[in-house]
This record gives sequence, C-alpha cells and structure tokens, in this order.
Amino acid sequence: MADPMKIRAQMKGDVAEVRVLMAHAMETGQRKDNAGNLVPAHFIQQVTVEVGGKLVIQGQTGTSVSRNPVFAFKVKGAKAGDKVVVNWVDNKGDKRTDEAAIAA
Amino acid sequence: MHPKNLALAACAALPFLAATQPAQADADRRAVAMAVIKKDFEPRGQAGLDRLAEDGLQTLCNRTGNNPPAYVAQRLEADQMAGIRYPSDGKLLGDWKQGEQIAQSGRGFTWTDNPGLPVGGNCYNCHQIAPKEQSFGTVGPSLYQFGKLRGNGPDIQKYVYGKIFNAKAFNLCSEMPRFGHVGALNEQQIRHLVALLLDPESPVNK
Amino acid sequence: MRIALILAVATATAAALPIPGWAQAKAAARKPPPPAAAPKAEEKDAATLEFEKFRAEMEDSNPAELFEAKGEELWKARRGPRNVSLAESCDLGLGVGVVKGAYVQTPRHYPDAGAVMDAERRIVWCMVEKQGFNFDDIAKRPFASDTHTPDITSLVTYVAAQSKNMKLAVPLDDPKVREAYEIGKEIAAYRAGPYDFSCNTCHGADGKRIRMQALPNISTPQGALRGVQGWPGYRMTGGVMLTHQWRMGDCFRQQRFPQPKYASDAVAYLLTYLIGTANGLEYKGPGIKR
Amino acid sequence: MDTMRRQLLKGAGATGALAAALAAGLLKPTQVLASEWNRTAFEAKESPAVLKALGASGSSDSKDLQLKAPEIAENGAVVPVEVISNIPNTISIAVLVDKNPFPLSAAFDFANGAVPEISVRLKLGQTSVVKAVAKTADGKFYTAQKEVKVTVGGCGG
Repeated sequence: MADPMKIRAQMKGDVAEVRVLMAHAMETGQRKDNAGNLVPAHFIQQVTVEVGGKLVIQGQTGTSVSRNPVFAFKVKGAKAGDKVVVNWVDNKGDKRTDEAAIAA
Repeated sequence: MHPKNLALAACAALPFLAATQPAQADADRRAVAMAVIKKDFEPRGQAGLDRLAEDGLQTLCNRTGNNPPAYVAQRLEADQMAGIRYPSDGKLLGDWKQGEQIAQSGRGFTWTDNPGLPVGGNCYNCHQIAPKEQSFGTVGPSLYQFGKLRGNGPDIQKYVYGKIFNAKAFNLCSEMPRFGHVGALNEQQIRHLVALLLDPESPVNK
Repeated sequence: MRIALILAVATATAAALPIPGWAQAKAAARKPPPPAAAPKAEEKDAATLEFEKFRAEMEDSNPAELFEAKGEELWKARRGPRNVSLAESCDLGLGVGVVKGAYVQTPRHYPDAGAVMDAERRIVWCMVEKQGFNFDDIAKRPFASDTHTPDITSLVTYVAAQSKNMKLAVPLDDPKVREAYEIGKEIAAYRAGPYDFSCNTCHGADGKRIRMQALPNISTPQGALRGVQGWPGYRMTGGVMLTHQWRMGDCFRQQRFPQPKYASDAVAYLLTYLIGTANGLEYKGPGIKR
Repeated sequence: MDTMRRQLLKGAGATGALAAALAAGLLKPTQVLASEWNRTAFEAKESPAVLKALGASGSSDSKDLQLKAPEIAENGAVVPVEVISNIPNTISIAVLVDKNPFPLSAAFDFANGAVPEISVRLKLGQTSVVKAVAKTADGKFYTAQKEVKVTVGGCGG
C-alpha cells in the first residue's frame, strides 16, 4: 500500500493554501535500472482535492511530474477547520486518500 | 641518520620540548588515522584497497600539509618530470573538438565507473575553458584564451602536454591529477586537450 | 632509493612544524602560473541567485517529510527478533527514547558500545543490540536506491528532524570525542588513490566550486556547517533520501578511493571532525539536495 | 459529503453542480476514474499535438497568464513551476514541457472557489520551453511560455 501523503492546509486571509506531498515513484517507463532493464511506467494519473465537502480541483498528471510529487493550490471561500481531502489514482490502479483540517 | 634526529636538527631554533611533543603527538595521531583507514575501507568495483597506499609523493604532501620544503619538492618534481613521456613523433597538437569532449567528461576510476570505458579529463570540473560551457569549476585557474594569451609554439605545447601528463612535475603538491602518469589519459587524448587549449581555431582562443 | 631518503628527510622535518622561509622558497620554486583570463563571475552569480530563489519553494514541502513520517512510525514500532521498539530501548545519548535534540549532539562517545558513533551508527547499534537485527543484513544495503529506501534511512531522517533549528553540540570536551575529531581531521587531509585526492582537495579552500556546485571549506565553522546542513537530504537526482553517512561515502567514491565500511570508525571520526567544526551553529533539519 | 467522495471514487456520475462546473474544463472528465485519463493528450509526443488534443490549437499568448519557473534549473529532475491565471473565468490550466518525450505534464480543472493557480514540480530531460495553457469558461485558450535551462551536474550536494 502506498505511503501516506503529507497535506498542509492553512488560511492566508480569505484564501486557504493547500500543499500536498505524495509518496510516489512517478516512473516514466523510459528509465533503465542498474541492470539495464526498462523500469515500467508507474505514475499518478488523477488527483482530486475536496475542501469542505466540495470538489475544488480535479487534475490529471503524466510522467513529467517529478518523483514524490508536490502540488500547491489555493481555495477561496474555505475556512479554518474545513476538511481537505486529497485523492490520487495511478496507472496501475493504486490509490490513496488522505485528509487534513485547514489551520487558522 | 635517524629521521627523528633530523627533525630535531631541523628545528634547533625552537625550544626542544615545545617542538617535539606536538610533533610526536601528530605522528602518533597520524599513525592511528592510517590504521583506521586501513581497517575501515573495503574494495568496491575497480577501487581496490591498493589505492589507500600512499606513493612517495603523496606521502610527502600528506606529511607536510602540501607544503614540502623547496629543496625536497624540487628533487621530487624533477623525478616526476623525468617520467613524462612525450609522443615519439613529436606531435603534441591533436583535434580540439575531441579535446572538448574529453574535457567535458568526468568519468573514470570511481567504484561505479565501468573500468572498460574511456576515462574523461574532468577538466570542466575545475577549470573554465571554452566560453560556451558556463558550468565550469574554479578549483583550478581559468584556461579561457589560454593559447591566445600564451601563444602556441613548441615550448608552450610541451608545457601543456607535460602539465596534463603530470601536473606534479611542475608543482609537487598540486591539486591536479597526474592524468598521463597514472594512465588515465593516453597520448592521443592529451594531444586533443593540448589542441583545445592552444589551437587558434579552438573556441578557447576565439 | 634516493626518493626514499628524501622522503625520510621530508617526513621527519615536516613533522617538526614550520621552518621559517619554507613557504617563500616553495613559492619561488613554482613554475609561472597560467595566464589569468577573467572568469565570468557575474554569470555564476546569476545562476546561483536563480537556484537560491527557487530553493525556498523546494524546501517548502520537502519530500524528506515523507521519510520522516515513516521513520517516526519505525522508531515507535515493536520490531526485530526481540520485538522491542527503539523508543523503549535506544539511548541516543540523552536517555532511553529521548529523540529531541539528540541528533545535534552526535557524534558522541557511547560507553555501552565503547565507541564514538554518529547518529546513524548509533541507531544501527540499537537495532542490532536492542532489537536483535543482524548487522550484516543492515549493512548489505545501507543506503537508498531509486527503488528501495532502507528503514535506517527513514529512522535517521526522523531523528534528525527532531533536532530541527537546534545548535550543533558535538561533545568535544569528552577526550574520546576530541581524539575522534583529530583523527577525522587527518582522514580528511589524506591524499591517495590514482588522482591524489583527499577530502580537502575539494573542501579545503574558500570560494571554490566544481562545475556549478559551490564547495564548502570544511575547515571553517561556516563551511563545515554547509557540509552538515541538509543531511540527511532528499536528493533531487533520482528522488532518493540519503544520509550523512552516504554523503561521506560518496565523497570517497569521487576521490576514487575504495568504499568506507558502513557504520565504521572512519566515517564516525570524519563526521566528528566535520560536525564538530560547525559546533555552535544552527542545524536546520533534513534538507533537499541537488 | 463523504458520500460524494465515495461516489467519485466508485466512478459514479458527478453531481449536477459538479458536472456543470467541470464539463467545460480542459479534460472534460465528469467522473474521477483512471480510465478517463486523457490518453490522447498525455501520450502525444509533440506540443502541437497536445494542444490539439486539448482543443487548444487556436490559443494566443496572454500577459495575464503568469508562468514562474527558473531560468536555470538547479536539477532537471525537480523543476518548480507555478502558473497563475489572472484571466477572468479561468477554469483550467495545463502545463507542458516541449522537449519531454510526452510534453503534457499536468492539467487541472478548478471549481467551487479554487483559485486558478497551480504549483507543480516537473522533470525536464533537457533545456526546454515550458508552456502553460489556460482555458476560460467561454472556451477560449491562452498560453504563456518560458525557457528553462538544465545544467550539467557536478558532484556531491
């Protein structure tokens, strides 16, 4: 099972800043290992962010996203204490859901 | 004469105890350090334990903080100089384009390098050379416009060839490796590097 | 034979410390230096500034946090043949289970182990002595690869993170630690191998760089701090978490030396010298590296 | 609201409001399902083909679309890129790396108060132009670009 994400969410004025750190190899499928074999592609394809129960970001990603991806978003209309839920799904069907509360 | 006596003779001007006790402590500590190095390394890839042994020059530089007395340094530099093998055909200028490639490569001799592959010159790691390459090091002096400033006659060709072959022949405890002396770069590769620095057509001299 | 004699002389005289006039004589003996063409310093600065501008962004949400979280879990979990946790059995120097501030007070001398140990070596010692893990199993693959991060790496990251923003305080007043420091200093200066390199070849002078990479001078407190800061570090190349032990080993690799043994005296002593030289300066916790 | 998340993960249709908010986006997903990953766009090998797959071929540069990326990347493996759209009614942003084998790197649809700004970290195999594409609710596309140099590595760290 995939390792947990680190989600940091904080109010800055009336905007909630959300930073998400995901543990994922993001293999391009073009890299060779030490033995010279191609490492199969393995990467996150879908990312969603919900704040306060509403879907705010829906993203799709490809192999150009760096290993252990970091995304940052901003959401208006959220408030301290609101729940942030982040999901990802990769090309092998692995997935992960984590959540955090928005800090004041 | 026992080395220790020589040491004493050499610092006759200094108070006896002040000079010898720290010296002895240093020597003891160095001996411990050597023992630790000897026991705590293991061979990996092409890097065998034989590489931990100092050769004479390394010993001298290690013992003197890279600042050996001039009269010893000169003798050893002369020995290093005598070991430089210049091409038998006398041709010292190769192809600067190939020289640029060799200068770019930092490969070779590490435990992760394939010993079958050519070794690079590591030049840009430490020197500015051709102006196009902005990713250059500053451990050594800039070599940009080397030939333009110093000409490209036989003497300077010989100097550059010799310096790359064995930098220690010119400055005993130089930080620069002895590329020819240790067999890292062959005659042809060194020629190409000489051309990179001296050929009027080389971007170094444009 | 001649060389041997000269060496004997040189060795002996050198051991006896400065003789007035040596430096001057030596300088005179050097061949004329190559011409000085002005390096384009302004370009270097632009690049460095550009790196720094984005450094803050990179350090905000450093993937090292992922390994820190995993390390915390491992520290607290009952593991190994003896099924005990490190939290309930491992003394990093400040008492069993005390992690806060322990990293910045290593390397130190541990009487129970009879050795000077850096934090990583100490955690390995605890895993072996307290949890019952086999040392050779740990030492077989001690550092992260692009497909595998060993538990010890996550543990070290966690422990290091618990010393974030604390001052380095290697106990150099302990004679055993002081001796390790001095030996480490010797190791750093030791030139050998096909390229005659020592640690100090790259890290013994101010203001140098290899390619675009600035080289800290580890003989100064600020320079040594730069050699400490950011380790353990998340390495952008390959996206792997690597420890200070790994960094020492990689220096030796690039020196064209053989490999230092994992969790050995040599590495612990070198780290004692390096970190000890930066004593009193602030450690910022696990970092991000090129 | 957990209900909605579960519905999304199961691939059930998004609620009416969501569908309305997202349908106009670049990727046109109405459900969150791996199978709906925009294969055509992500597997296109040249940027023009990516733009075509996104329906953005007729895009024009806009000063109101900001692309922040380093002039010189310290390491091509991790290049921080930030895109900020000040174009009114921006509903989606995509990021492309021209010289990468598959240029399309990421695309995001915004809804329910999400500010049209995105910060990501990308791999650059070599020096390349990085492109941002923004889509507005009325179906117009805008672009911004910046070249990022990737330098040769030294040793250590």
